[in-house]
Amino acid sequence: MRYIIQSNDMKADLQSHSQNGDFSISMKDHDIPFDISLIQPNLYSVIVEGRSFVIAIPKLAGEEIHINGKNILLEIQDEIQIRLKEMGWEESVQKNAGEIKAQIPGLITHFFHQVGDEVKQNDALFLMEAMKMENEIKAPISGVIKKINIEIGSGVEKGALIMEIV
Amino acid sequence: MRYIIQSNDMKADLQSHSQNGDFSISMKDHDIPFDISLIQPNLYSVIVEGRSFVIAIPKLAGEEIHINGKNILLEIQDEIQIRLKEMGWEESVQKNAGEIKAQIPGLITHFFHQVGDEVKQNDALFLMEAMKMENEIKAPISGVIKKINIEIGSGVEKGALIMEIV
Amino acid sequence: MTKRFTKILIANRGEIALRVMRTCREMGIKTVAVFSEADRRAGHVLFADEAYYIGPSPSNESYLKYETILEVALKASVSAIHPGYGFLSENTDFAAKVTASGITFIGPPSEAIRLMGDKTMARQAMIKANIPVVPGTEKPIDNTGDALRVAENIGFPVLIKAAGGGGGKGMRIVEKKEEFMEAVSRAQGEAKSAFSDSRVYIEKYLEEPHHIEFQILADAHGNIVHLGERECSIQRRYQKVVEESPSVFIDDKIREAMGKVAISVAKSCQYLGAGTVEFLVDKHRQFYFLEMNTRLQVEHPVTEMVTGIDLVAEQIRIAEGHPISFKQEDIRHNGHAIECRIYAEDAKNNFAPSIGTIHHLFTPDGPGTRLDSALYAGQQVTPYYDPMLGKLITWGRNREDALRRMDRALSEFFISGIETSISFCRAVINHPRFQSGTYDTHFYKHFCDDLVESMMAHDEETFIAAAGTHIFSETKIHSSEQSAYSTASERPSNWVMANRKGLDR
Amino acid sequence: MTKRFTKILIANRGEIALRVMRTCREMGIKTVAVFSEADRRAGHVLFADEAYYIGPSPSNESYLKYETILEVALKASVSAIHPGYGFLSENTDFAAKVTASGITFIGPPSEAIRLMGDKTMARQAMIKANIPVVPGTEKPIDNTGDALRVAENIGFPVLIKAAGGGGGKGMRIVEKKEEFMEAVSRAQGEAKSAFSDSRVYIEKYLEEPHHIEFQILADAHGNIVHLGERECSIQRRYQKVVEESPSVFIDDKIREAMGKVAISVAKSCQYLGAGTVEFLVDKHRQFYFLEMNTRLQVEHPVTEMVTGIDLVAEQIRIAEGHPISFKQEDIRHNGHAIECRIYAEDAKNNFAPSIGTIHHLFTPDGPGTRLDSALYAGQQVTPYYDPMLGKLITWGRNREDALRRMDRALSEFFISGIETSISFCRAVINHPRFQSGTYDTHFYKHFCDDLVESMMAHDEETFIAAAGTHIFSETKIHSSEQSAYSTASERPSNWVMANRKGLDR
Repeated sequence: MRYIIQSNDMKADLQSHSQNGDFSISMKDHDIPFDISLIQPNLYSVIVEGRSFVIAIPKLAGEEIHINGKNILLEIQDEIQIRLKEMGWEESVQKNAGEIKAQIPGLITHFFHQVGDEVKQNDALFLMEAMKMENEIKAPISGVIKKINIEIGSGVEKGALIMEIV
Repeated sequence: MRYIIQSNDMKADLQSHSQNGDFSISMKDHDIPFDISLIQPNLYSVIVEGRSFVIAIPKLAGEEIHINGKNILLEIQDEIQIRLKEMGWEESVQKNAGEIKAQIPGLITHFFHQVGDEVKQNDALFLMEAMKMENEIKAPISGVIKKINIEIGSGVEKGALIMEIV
Repeated sequence: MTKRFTKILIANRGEIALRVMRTCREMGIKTVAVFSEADRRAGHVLFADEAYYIGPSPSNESYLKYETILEVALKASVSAIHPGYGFLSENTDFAAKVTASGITFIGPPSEAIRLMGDKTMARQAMIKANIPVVPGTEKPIDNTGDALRVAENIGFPVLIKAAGGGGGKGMRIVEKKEEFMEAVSRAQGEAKSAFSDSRVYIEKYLEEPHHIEFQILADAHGNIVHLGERECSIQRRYQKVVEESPSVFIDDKIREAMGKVAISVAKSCQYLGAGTVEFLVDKHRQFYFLEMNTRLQVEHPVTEMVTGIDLVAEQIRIAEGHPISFKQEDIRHNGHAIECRIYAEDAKNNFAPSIGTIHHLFTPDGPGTRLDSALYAGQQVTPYYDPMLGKLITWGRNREDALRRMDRALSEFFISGIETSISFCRAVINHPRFQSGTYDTHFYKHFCDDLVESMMAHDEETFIAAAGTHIFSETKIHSSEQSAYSTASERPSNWVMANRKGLDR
Repeated sequence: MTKRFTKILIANRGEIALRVMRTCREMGIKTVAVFSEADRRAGHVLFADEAYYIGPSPSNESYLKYETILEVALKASVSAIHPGYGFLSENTDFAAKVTASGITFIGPPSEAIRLMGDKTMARQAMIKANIPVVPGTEKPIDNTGDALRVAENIGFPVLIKAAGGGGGKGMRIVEKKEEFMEAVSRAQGEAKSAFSDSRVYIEKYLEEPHHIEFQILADAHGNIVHLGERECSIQRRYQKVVEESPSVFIDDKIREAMGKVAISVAKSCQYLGAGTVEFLVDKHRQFYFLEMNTRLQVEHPVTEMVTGIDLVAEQIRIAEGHPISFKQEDIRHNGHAIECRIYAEDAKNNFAPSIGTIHHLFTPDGPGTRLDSALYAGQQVTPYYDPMLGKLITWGRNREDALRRMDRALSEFFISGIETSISFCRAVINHPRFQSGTYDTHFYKHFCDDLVESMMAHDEETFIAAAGTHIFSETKIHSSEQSAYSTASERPSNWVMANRKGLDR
C-alpha cells in the first residue's frame, strides 16, 4: 500500500509491505524492515535500523501517537485518498470544522464575540473554566459566528455544541 | 449462594448476596457489604467495613489471590460441593496428585529414589536445575514410586511428566 | 505533654494524600483516605488502610465539605487530620472545628492561618515586625500629587495598579519621575472606564524578580529552624512549573539573612509546624516578604532531597508535641535537587487541560530519582480537580548532575492516553537560560515560543518509526504475537539494512 | 590521554543493563542493548537507544556468545562495552578481545580479572601482599599427625573439609584439640567412601561470621579510594538477599583498617575501575580476605545511596582516562541504606523459581526509595536467566528510618502473575534479629521457619476480603463497571456496617 504521511514539517511518500509476518516500509526504493513487537495493548516495541522505540498507537483516529516521550500527530493519506487527490478530487476534510464542541466538561465564563461577528482562525472565542483553570478557546477556522448555544455562566458537558462558525 | 472457604488456618462459612449491583456476604447473620471496583483487568479495589484492599484475582483456578502484597490460596466449596460432602460424597480431589510434572523447563540432575521405593509426603524426589538454580522437588503425596520417565541429565519441557507415585 | 498518633485521616486526594500516607506508614500510623465519587479508584484510595466516601465529585460537595470529613474522622476514631495543601489546608474554620472536636489538626493554630491568609493584615503585621515588604501604598490614592510623593519615597521604577480591579487594566510601569504624572492620569482614566473607580496603588516595581521561598519548621517548645530556600521562578500564569534548591541566584550571605527573616516571620505569628515564607528578590538581590503559606508546600520534596529530612514526619512529630528532631546547626545541605510538576495538559494547545484514561504508564526510577504521584495504568483523569498528576524530583551532587538526571528521568517517563507536560518540562530543563541558571519569573513569558518549538521537534527516524508503526497497527497483520526470532537458526542481523535516503521535508 | 565515549554497548540484560543505561543517558552517551530471543520485549531493550538481536534464549547462545556481541559492537560503532555483572563481566578472554578490537572494556585489565578469578592464585597473592586470609592448609593433607600440627598452628576451632568433593560430606567443626584426632579419622573415612579420596583440608572455623565487603575505585592515575562497606550477611544458599551500609557490626577503627586492606588488595593486582573486596569477619571482629569481585556488584546502589556517588559514572569516567572525581577525604557517608533483592521465586514452596507473565505491577516510590528493575506490566519472566527481578533500596537518616522505609516500600510493591520474594523480604526486615542488627551469615538457616510463618500470616479481614472478592469475580455480576455512587444523593456511609463476629478458625 502506498501512503503519504505528514507531521508538522516532515512529509514522506512510502510503501508498506507485509510478508510472512515481516513488515517493512520502502521509501524511494530503499527498504526499511520494521521489527515490531506488541508489549501491551496498543503499545509496541519497534526496532528500526537498530534504533529502539516505544510507540503507543491511540485507540481513536486523530489522536497523537506517543513515541519515546514525544507526541506526533500524523496526517495519513492512503492509496485511495492519494489517487482521488491526484485526480483533483479533494475530500472535504473540513466538514463540521466550524462546530465548536466542549472537549471537557466545564463552565463558560466569557464570550469574546456575538452572533454575526466575523472571526479569523485562532481568534479567541470564549473562556471556559475547567479543572480549576481558565481556558481560552480559539477559532479552528475563519468565518462568521452563526450560532451560540450556551449562556454565560452555564456548565457544559463534554461534547456539547457551544457555537458554530460558517 | 453458600460457600465454605478455607485458607491455611482460617475457615469461613458464608453466604453471598448480589442485588442491584450491590454485593455483600453474610456470616452468622451479620451482613458485610462489599464495595468492589475494577481498576485493571482482574484487579479490584475493595473496601470492606472501611478497610481498603487491592486484590488481584488470578486467571487460572488454583492460583493464589494477591492481596495487599500477600498471597492467599483459598479452597472454596460452593453450595453443591457442600451438599455432596454433607451427604457423605467426597469428591476425589486428589486425582492425579501422584503425577509429578515439570512446573518450568529445566534439567533433571539427581533422583533420590528408584522405582518401587516408598516415599512419604514432602520427601525429596529429585533435583532440577532451572533459572540457574538447583531446586529440590518434593513428594506431593505419600506412596510408592511407580514410574520414572526421565533420565538424569536430560532437559524437560514445562508440563512434562517426570514421575508417578501411587 | 506528647501524644502518640495511631491513625491519621488525610483530608486530601491524589499525590499529596499518598505522600502523607507513605510517611504515616513508616511511622506505624494507620491511614484513612476520603474520596469523592470521581475518585473511587484514585491512587490514594488504593494505598490507604481505610477509605470512606464523602460526596459527589465537585470539590465543594466532597473535599471542601468539612462537616462530612470531620464526621468520618470521628467515626473512624482518628488521632489527627493532615490537610495536605489546597482544599481545606488553609481554612481557619476547619482547623478550629477539628481542634474543638478533640482531634489534632496537623498544621498551625487557626489564628496563624487567619493572619497569613489575609494579605493586607499579613503585610501590616510584617511591617510592624520589621520584615521587609515590597514598598508601596497601603491605601488607594486618588490625588496625583499624593501619588507622586509616594512614588518618590519608594524610588523609581514604580508600578501603578488600579484599585478597583485586576487583569492588568490600568497597570503601568514608570521608569523615571518625569514620566510619572502622565502615566498616573492615563492609568486613572483607564481604571475609571474599566472599573468606574479611578483610584490607584503605587508599588515598587521589582526588576527581573525571583520567587524564592524558605521552608521553616516550628515546634511547641519554641524552636524554629529554616531548611534553606527553594528557587521557584519558573512559573506559568503564576503557577510554579519547576523548582530547585539551592538557588543559584543568592549567595550564602543573603541566604543567611533571608533565613533569619523567615524565622522572624514564623515567630511573629506564633507559628507551629511546617510553613513556607515566600520572598520576591529583585535583580539587585533586595528581598521582600511576599506571603507565608501555612501548610506543606507542593514543592517540599526539593528540600527533603537536599537535607534528607522528611518534612511530613516532622509535621507529625511536632503535632504530637515533640520537639523538632534536629537543631538549625545539624542541617546539612547536600547537593542539588530539582522538581518538575507534571500536569495533565496540552502544552502545544495553550496548556488546555487534558482528561481521559491513562492507557500506558512507565515511570522513571533509578539513582537520585523520586516520583511523587498516585498514578497507575487504567486510571481516569477527571475534570474536577487540579490537573497536576505528580512531581518528578531528581537529586545530584551538583546542579549539573541534578539537571542531567532530570532530563534522563523525564525521557523515561511515558504516559499515553492523556496529554501531559512531560515534554514541556524537558524543553524548560534543556533551555540554555535554565541550564545557565540565569532566569527570573519572566522566563516563561520570554521564551514560551522557544519552549513549544523545542517540545515539538523530532528527528526523521522518529517520524518514520511512528508512521510505519501506525500503518502496521492499521493493517492488523499482527495476529500472531509470537516472537519473530527463529530458535533453529539465527535470524539475519537487524543491523544489516539498506541505507535510507531522501526524506522529503 | 582521555577519550570521550559517545556510545556504549551494555553486554547484559534486565535491571543492570537498564541501570548502566540510565547513567549513560545522563552523561549524554548513546546506549546499545543486545537481546536474546526470549528478551525481545525485555525492559532493557525498550529503554535503549539501539537494540540488536544476538541469538537464541539460552545464555550460552546469546549473552555469553562474545564473538556475536563484539560483532554488534563494531557494527554499531560503540566506544566502549560495559559488561554489568555476571555473564561476561569476569571473562578474561572477552575483556582481552574487546580491548584488542580497539573498543574500551569498562572494567579492570584482563590480568586482574584472571588473578582474582582463580581463588588459589588470589589467596597466594594476598598472603604475599600481607593481606589477612582465613588461616588453613594450602594443600590437602593425608597424614593425621601433620593435620594436628596445622590445627594447633591455626588455633581451635578448626574446620575439616574433604579435598575430593563438596556438599558437606566429610566436613567437621572441631572445637578442642582433644577431639581433633578422632574427628580427622572420621572425616577421612567419610571422604574416602564418598569421593575415594581421604585427603582433607584444615581451615580456621569462623564463628558467627559476617560477610562484609568494601567498594573500591581505582583510576589510571594511581588513585585508589574505598567507599566504605556493605554488610551482606543475610544470605540464602550463598545468595545475598538483603544488604545494608553501614554495617552495625564493625566500628570506625575496624572500618578504617578494612578499608586500608581493601585498597592494598586493589593495589596488589594493579586494579582499574570499580571492584569489591569481600571479607569474612568472625565474632571477635577478626577479618579475612575472601575474594575480590572485579566488576560492578549487584548491591552497589547501597553505597550510592549513602555516598551520593554514581558508581557507574565513575566507572565510565575512569575508563575514559579521567581521575576519580573525588578524593578519599571528600567522601561523606550520609545516613543508612538497605537493599532487598526481589526474586521471581516462591518462598513458601522452597524458593522454587516462578515464571510467567506479570499481570499487575505497582512499584514503590516516594522519599528515600529507589527501585532498580526493568519491569513492566505485561512482561514475561522466562526460565532462561537469573530469577532476580530487581532491587529495592531505601535510605534513611539512620538505620531505623531506612528499615521502616523499606517495610513501607515493600508493602506498596505489588506484582501479580508470578510469585516473588517481596513478602519474604518483609519477613526478613521485620524479624527481631534483623531489626536489632544482631545477625550473621547463619541468619537464614536459623530463622527460616519463623520467616516463612510470618510471610504466610494474614488477618481475618484480609481473608474475608479475599474470599468475598473471589466469589464476586466468579459470579461475574459486575457487568456494569459504572460507579456505584449516586450523584443525586449521598450514599449511606460505608462505615455504618454491622459488627461482624465469630470467624471459625
